[in-house]
Amino acid sequence: MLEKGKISPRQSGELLFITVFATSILIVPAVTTSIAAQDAWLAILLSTLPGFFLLGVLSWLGGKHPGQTLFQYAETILGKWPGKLFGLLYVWIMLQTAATTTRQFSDYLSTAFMPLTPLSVFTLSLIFLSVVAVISGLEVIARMNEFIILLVVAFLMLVMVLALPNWEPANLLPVLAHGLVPVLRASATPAVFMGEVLVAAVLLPYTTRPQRTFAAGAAALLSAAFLLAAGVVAAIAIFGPALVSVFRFPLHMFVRTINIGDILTRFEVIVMVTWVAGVFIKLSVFLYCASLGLAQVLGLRQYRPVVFPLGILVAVFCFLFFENIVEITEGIKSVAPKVYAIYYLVLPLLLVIITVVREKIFGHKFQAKRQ
Amino acid sequence: MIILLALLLAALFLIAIVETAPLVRQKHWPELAAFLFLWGLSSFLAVAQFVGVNLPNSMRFFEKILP
Amino acid sequence: MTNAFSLLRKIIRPRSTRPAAPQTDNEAAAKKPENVDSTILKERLALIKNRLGESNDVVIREFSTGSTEVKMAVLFIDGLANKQLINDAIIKPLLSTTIVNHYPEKLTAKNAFDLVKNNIVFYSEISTAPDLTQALKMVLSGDTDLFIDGEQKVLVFGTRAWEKRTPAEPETEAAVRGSREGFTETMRINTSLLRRRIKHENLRFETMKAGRRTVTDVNLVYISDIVNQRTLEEVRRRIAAIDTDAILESGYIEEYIEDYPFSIFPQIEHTERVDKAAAAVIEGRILIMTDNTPFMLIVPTTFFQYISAAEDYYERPYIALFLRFLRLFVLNIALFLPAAYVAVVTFHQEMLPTPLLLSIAATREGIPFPVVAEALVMEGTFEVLREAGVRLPKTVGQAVSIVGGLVIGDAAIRAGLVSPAMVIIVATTAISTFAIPAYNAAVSIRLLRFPLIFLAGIMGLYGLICGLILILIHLAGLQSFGVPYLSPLVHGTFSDVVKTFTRPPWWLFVRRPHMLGLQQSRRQATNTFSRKPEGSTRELTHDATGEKRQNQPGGENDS
Amino acid sequence: MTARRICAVILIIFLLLLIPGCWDQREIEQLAIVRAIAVDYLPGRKAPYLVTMVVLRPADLAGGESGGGSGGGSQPLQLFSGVGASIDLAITQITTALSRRVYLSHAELVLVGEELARTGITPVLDFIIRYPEIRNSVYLMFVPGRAQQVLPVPERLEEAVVSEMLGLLKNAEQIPFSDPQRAFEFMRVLLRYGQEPFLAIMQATPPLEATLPELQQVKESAGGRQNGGQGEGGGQGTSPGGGQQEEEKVLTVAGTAAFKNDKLVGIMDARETRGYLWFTGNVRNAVIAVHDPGQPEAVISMLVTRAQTKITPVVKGDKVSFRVEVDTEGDISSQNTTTNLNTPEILRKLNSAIAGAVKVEMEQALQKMQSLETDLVGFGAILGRKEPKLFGKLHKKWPRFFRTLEVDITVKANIRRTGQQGNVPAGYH
Repeated sequence: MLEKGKISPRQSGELLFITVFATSILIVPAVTTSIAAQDAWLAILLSTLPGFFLLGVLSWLGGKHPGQTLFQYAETILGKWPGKLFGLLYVWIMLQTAATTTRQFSDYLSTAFMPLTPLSVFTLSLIFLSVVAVISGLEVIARMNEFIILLVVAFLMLVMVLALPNWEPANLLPVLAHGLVPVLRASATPAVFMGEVLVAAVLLPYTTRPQRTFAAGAAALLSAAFLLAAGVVAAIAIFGPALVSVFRFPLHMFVRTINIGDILTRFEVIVMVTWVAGVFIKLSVFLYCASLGLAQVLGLRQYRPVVFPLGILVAVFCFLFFENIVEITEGIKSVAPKVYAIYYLVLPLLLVIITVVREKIFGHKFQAKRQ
Repeated sequence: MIILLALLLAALFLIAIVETAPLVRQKHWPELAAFLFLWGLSSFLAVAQFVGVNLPNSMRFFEKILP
Repeated sequence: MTNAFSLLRKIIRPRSTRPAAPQTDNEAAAKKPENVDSTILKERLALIKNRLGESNDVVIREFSTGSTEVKMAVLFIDGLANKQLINDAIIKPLLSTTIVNHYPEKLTAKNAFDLVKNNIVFYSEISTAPDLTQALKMVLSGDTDLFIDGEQKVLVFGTRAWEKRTPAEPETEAAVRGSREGFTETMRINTSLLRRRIKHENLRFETMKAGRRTVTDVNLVYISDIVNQRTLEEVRRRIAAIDTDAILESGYIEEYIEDYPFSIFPQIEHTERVDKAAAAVIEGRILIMTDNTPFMLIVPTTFFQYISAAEDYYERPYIALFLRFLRLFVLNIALFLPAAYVAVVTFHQEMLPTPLLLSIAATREGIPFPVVAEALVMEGTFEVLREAGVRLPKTVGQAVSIVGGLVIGDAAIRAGLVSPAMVIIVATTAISTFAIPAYNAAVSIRLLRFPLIFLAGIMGLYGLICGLILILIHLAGLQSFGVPYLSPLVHGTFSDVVKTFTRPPWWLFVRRPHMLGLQQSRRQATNTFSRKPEGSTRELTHDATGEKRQNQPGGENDS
Repeated sequence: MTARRICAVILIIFLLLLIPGCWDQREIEQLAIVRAIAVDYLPGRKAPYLVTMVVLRPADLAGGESGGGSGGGSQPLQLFSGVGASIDLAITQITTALSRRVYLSHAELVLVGEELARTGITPVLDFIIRYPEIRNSVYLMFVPGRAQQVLPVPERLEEAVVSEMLGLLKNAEQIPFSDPQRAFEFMRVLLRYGQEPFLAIMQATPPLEATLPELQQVKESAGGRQNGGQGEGGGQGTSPGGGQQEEEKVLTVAGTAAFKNDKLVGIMDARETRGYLWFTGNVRNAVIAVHDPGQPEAVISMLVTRAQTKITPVVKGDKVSFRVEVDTEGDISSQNTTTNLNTPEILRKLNSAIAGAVKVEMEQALQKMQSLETDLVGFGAILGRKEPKLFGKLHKKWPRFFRTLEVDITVKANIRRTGQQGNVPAGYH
């Protein structure tokens, strides 16, 4: 086995949570609010549905192939070479997601805090940290995450509570003024992030009680969606939907409004710092999944050698994929949902269909022995 | 610019040295091959990106093929 | 003089048990083969003189006794053995004709050994060494050998009695409340101190030896029906694997057996306090006692043990809770404060409240160095001052702190070389460092401060968090004897977490730490808090009617 | 193995970071800490935006009183002005005359001049959102005339004029004559359909001593005496002294500048502002004076301690009207009459008198708003929340619709307490 460590279901749930939550809180509020206005929170809650679907599919497949990751059972189901191609597709999307994540966050840092610092400083340092973490193994990432998740969630909660005096709840009304259509349209973007529970396909076999992972993942997804929705609700209540969709990073603006007695104020930097930690975990998870997947596709005995090159690739993609911040946000609005729909919905469904067809029609048995 | 390029190359080679040494010691040849291939690819891309060569952007590709 | 020799002797002993061990010294290799098995006393004594050399603390007393004039010799090391006892209990009866001739059998060369052992000598602790080598080893530990001409076996008397320190209050881990006894350098005293506290039959002292030349006794102390056997096995394996010439302090052992030798964090806790060691043993940890040092090692160790002090368990739980959080806070201050100050003042001035910003800016006016340099220099200066103060005698040390802290600090501020704000920051950090109970953990933190200041100076809080993440990656990867270093926060159960960050009342301390994987986790019944009497508390002193019990004979309710 | 690897890589990262240096680093003592910005529009110029920044000199603050010296006011702050085709261009121009780096994170006040407000303050808002340093929680204030002019006004209670201004704002939030807006509050109203934004007015006005004719004489004689005491050349001394007195101004925060979209359309005075504030229920510490029902020549006043306003749209077919219900409570704060307040009927009468006064105030404010066609209260927004479909049809022409909007105001006043005094003792009169 490539990975000897084991994580608990709780840890894997926490990893899924941070994976979904870390960057979505940056990007999603503005994008969803620009389409669904004050109903953005509803769009976010709706967007968990594809996430649940994916999680269900992955758990089902994982249950059929205990001890195997997506990359391994793809080969079992599809055959050796198609399976490897399939695996490479997923390695690709994971690298792409890692690159997008890094770029989004670096752009945020650059826009809001250090406009003069070259972007490469942020991307390279983040990727470097992730590479070190990935080399240290899944257990280490999961343990770190137990600290970092506390930090991220606690600070977000704190910020939302402190901003309460600035709320104007009337901004959230009327509910569903324009019907359900804009809400559905707006839920496409958060769905891209909710679909990131895809990494459960890799974490599942390394969890101590795999059958519990669905519950943990579902809890993670739900809590991420609720927190995200709470963030959006807070932003809308403070700024009104029109202003939120104007902002590039509404949560950042939102933290800036906090002023309690001239003392509890000006802590957007601290919030930024906690987000760095969250994004670092997310990046590590994706880099880990990509590295492990690639190692499994190539049939290597250890995944460590591919981590560094993949890290460099992520750095290259960071600069290659996006010219500017507009491409990122517009891409996430229009192109990304379609691309990710293929990876998160179509391809997993394909695996399920082929499994069912082979089992029911050709009488294969996929109940593999536990490794 | 030249200094930065030199630094980049130095970093890339340092990574290569650090990673290959244990692989050679353990005689993990497939891993070594995979590493060298990936390392070559990513280093090439990184240097090309740094020098300013226009590389194909897969995002554009997605934008084209998707409705 | 002899005292000093004996101490040295006690520490450095030739190791001859391992014939297969590679001889590192050329003198040993140059020796010609000896007839170790010779039973002729003269030859033996010559051999001994040859082995031990002309050391003046080696005492050999030859005599012959009995009507058959059996030749004997007593060998001991002056200073390690109790001379008085040897005179009174060994030599005197052997030379006294009334005693020797009192027995019906005559003392001859043949029966001398048994007769001396069983009848003549007035001594409680007698053992038999099969050969000369063994006997010599025991002499070097302070025992006394009795050689009898023509006898292969050697009588060994346990006469170990060297100058020892009495248990004193440990200086490094002082506590307001709690036992004042600390370990000493003598293993036997230490074992007795522990045995006095834990009188259970399952307390084990398992002896191992380490160090080729020092042949240091290393005791593993544990309670056999609590300890995690796999951890114990691992500790045994690691100590047995130590192959070095000298173990002079437990720090040597610590470095030989810790999991990650290059880590900056101490992975094995040490203590001088007997009560703390006893608590660790009862909790299921393993105590590693090393001879000649009062510092005992405790394994496995987790990071958060460094925020607890022995006193937490003696004072009221609220105090302990408060102190633990205070220490946690102080730990963060000690690690981050200067770096955070540098980051905020050079990168994130928006974080400061305006009046504070203005006053810092005002004091920074005209300071020639950037804040990073100022911070690094000031922290460096502080480290120098601290080091100077530690090494000097106490009286001079105070002078150093006055000159360093007050004179230089004040002069530097007046001369406009450093800003007062920086002095405040450095002083706060310094004090915080001293508030961390464990010295070795505090040192790691002090070391980490510098790279963090550096990172903060380059990239502000972003750099600081990058540094923090690096530290966290390292910490999360660490293990101490199979227990993750960050336990129980990353690995343990909820109750472990609670027990680490608070100190529950003793009657709620139902289970031992889960993370250690012990044989028996329950330490008491679920709730032993039953001191509250049934009904009203007044009943203890008064009748139910409320009247004072006067007519009843006193004493019944006095409790 | 891992340790060696990590060491090597840390080395790389440090090298990478060290060579290019520190980019966003700025030493704290090299900052020009801007506390307030005044933005004006100079029409007819190519570079119309005039930006004046109030920069603090920390060295002076540290030195305490020694910082003074220039022009009577001992202020450790300096004014820097620049013009440009946009606000940031104007700031760029300022930097050419500045020995330090402009630092805007601690700006707490943006003053908008009248001319700029008339041409539209979007550029200011854009600057506030886009510029990374400036915060969206800065106070946005309107200044009649040129905004720059209020900056040199000498402070009176605080140590610097910006602190004085901020103090005024903080205080203004407690009294019902203006409602200082933070930038994000202004923007969220600006972007809301069916509501128009407003700003509080800050202006430099001559002090009361200068305006009241009776006081004028007293003041002059006092000034004359002072002059006589100070300088020997009385003839020379009087005329500059008189000139100074003409220039003497104090800062006030009162009144509201009403906007339509981002443009100024009119100004409501302090009284009208209070009338408007009744609509928002944001009236605290207001003192309402009414004629005593028993002795109409003198007044009794009530201190408002609580006010609650409920606005409900009434839709009848195509006709939209609004019902405004104000419920207020308060204590008697003064009485210049001898009426016995210990009778419930008197209190009832007083209640209705106060309610009437409030209603009149509100109606006047509403009339003013309607005449300006600017819906500061947000009737449209309220309608939009209740009847989104109907408002969807209306919102394009809402300002004109608002002009003739029917609003039914009912006020309920309740005097709960009469202060420490129950009744005026007969012996007083």
